[in-house]
Amino acid sequence: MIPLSWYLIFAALLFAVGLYGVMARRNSVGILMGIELMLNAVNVNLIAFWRYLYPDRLDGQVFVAVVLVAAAAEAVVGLALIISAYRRHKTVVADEMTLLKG
Amino acid sequence: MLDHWLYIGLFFFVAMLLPGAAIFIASILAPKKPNPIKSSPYECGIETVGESRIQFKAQYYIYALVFLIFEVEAVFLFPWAAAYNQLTLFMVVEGLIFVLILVGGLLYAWKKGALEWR
Amino acid sequence: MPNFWSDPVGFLIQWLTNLLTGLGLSPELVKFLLAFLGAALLPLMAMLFVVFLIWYERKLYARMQDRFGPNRLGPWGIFQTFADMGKIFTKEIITPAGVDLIPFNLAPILAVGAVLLVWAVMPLAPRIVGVDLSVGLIFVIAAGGFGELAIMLAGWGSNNKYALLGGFRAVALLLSYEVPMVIAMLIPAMLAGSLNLVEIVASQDVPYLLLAPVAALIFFITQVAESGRAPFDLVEAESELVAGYNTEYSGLKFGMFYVAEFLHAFTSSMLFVTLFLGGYRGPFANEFPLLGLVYLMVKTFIVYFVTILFRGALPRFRIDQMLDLNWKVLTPLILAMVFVTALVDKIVVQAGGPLLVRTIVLFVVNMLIFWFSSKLLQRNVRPPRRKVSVQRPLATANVTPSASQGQDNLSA
Amino acid sequence: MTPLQIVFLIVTVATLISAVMVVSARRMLHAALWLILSLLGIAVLFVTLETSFFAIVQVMVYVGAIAILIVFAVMLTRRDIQDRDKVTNRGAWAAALAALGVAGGLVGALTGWQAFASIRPELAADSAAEGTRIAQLGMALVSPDAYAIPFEVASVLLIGALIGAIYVAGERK
Repeated sequence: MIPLSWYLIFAALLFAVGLYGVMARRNSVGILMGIELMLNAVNVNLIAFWRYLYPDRLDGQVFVAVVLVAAAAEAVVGLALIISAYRRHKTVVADEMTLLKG
Repeated sequence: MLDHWLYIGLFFFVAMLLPGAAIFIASILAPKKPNPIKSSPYECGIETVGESRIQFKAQYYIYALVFLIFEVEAVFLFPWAAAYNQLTLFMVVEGLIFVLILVGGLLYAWKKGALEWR
Repeated sequence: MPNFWSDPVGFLIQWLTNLLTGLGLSPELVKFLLAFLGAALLPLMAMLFVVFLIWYERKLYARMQDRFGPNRLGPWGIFQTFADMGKIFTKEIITPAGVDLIPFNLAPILAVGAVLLVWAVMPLAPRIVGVDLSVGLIFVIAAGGFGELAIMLAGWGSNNKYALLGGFRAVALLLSYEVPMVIAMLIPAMLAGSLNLVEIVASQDVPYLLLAPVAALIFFITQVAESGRAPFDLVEAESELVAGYNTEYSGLKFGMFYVAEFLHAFTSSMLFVTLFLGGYRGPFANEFPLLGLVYLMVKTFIVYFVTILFRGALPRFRIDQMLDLNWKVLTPLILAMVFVTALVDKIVVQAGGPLLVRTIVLFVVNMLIFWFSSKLLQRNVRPPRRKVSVQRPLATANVTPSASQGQDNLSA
Repeated sequence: MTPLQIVFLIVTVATLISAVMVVSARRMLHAALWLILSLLGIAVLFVTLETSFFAIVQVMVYVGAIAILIVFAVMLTRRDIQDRDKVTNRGAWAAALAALGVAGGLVGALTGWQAFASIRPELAADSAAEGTRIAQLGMALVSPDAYAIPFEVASVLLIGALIGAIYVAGERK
């Protein structure tokens, strides 16, 4: 049987990889992919906690479903923003979107 | 339950293996005589112009977006459907309100012209 | 030991287990081997079945076009497909310059694999099912996602404008039609109160075609569209897009897309039968599962026949028409059906109506909605094109050519 | 080692490798394909956690929809930096350090926790059947004394995302 720790360590590593992607990627679509990885790490944790610690309660599952909605909303709006920004500035590099700097 | 998934995993493996093996056998049987003209990208018989991986309009993205929203909605509705026989009328209505809110989104997209093919 | 006639698969499993453990293998290993055997047999049979399907469809399609179809090899040309197989296996597989190798080679495999996966959860007969998965219904949807992925990989990997354009269109189309398909699947799940395909079949004392005819119709249309057949074969509209996403594929790699298309059409007919026509159910099917298999096949072939009639009778839609049909007709209609079915069924059940009353009420309500929506459609449909009142003069040889007369003719 | 543990290790290693490829692949489309692979790996992990519903949902939503959306977005915004430029920005080293710090910190903090090494309990008899569990979830989502409010809020969030995205991405004349 797999102990809970394996899942938690895996999720922590996946989260770290996603975090690296978010911080280091230049392409904003790549940043979004990093965020997806992080959200998935969270989901693995939530399901693992549900299964190991509170198997008779539904909170964990509902939480995962809500994270799913958040991930979907984030992807939809984030990518729409990137496409819109690309159409105006012809770039998807996050560092080059300097609209707020003036 | 893990037995079920063992079966599905093996099934997935075989389902990928069968066409893969067929293609592998064919690639052994088939002749191989490549030449530059033959392996140039097809463009109605004339020479290839420009880069092949061209760019697309945003309309495709909008369809995918509406699809994604409805897919996530369906994910919530499937457990609701599975529990349908045990639900009271009030709970059924609550699930339908969930749908109704999203119908509003569909109507918005419609009115905004986002569903037109341009 | 189970009886062969009442539980053939159980009988075979028991027999093989006894045989293999008799040979001194450990029970775990035997279980694994049997699972592998089952997992290998079902897709293998499905693949071989395609050989027959291609012949059947070509023959039928030819009859609709007043031709004979394949008629040389063997009786009624039944071995034609084997000859074609022999040909396609020895065709050169061209890999064009600049392809993205992994997506390009993965796509045909994934296309077939995605369709085959559906067979893993399909109840073929009582007690004959690949795996009795509790989420079989959404497993089918998830497997369909791999098919879309395959098309996208093919379009991207090919390094060809037409392939990429075709792949994009195809994916946009498949995604769009997946919306009403998924929502139509909700209705059988709701009526059965389960996501398990086996339970959905088992609960169909009345075929759900009678309880939800509109949903069945919509599901049928979306399935035809998902399998990319005419009239929805924009996926490879050869008049516009050369051949769509599989332009650059040759030899057996193209053949795999071909196989995937035929298998998908058949599999989706089977899914339709499972969800709406009671699957394997029929008289004495429960006592003799093999009879159930026969019922399933007969029903599936009837539905498949109808899809071929569709293919033979209707011209291809334009892409804007297809997307309009999906987003402006099918999706609102199926959402309305979910509403009405959920509410009416709950009210009737809470009022204590028996199955017969439920069936009649739901059927009548469905028909009313269908009638109402068709009236609505007729009102909003584009008016028929105005006829040109004056007949155009035909070009005749004896008319003296003069500039003014020519202009008169044109303006008339 | 039980077979399940071996499967777990193979899948996690594959998932992590593809996750690393997601953040380091030069071409965005390849990154998207690696993302699909790692999402599939997570679906397998959900299977090992005995929730086929969420495994399937993972494939359906992430692979079938979000990944395809990302691929569409990649294709709509290409021509840009895919092949020629650097993949990472100037702060990549700092980012790598931060990521390592987070991973180390999380694992370090978790090892001190008493439930860290807990063993999986058996499921209660009534919820052992997956079908019942899904029905319970569906019931809880709409029953007023459970999660009815989050359920409706989720739909409001979805419609908000839909309207916002259409407004932002729609082509203006």
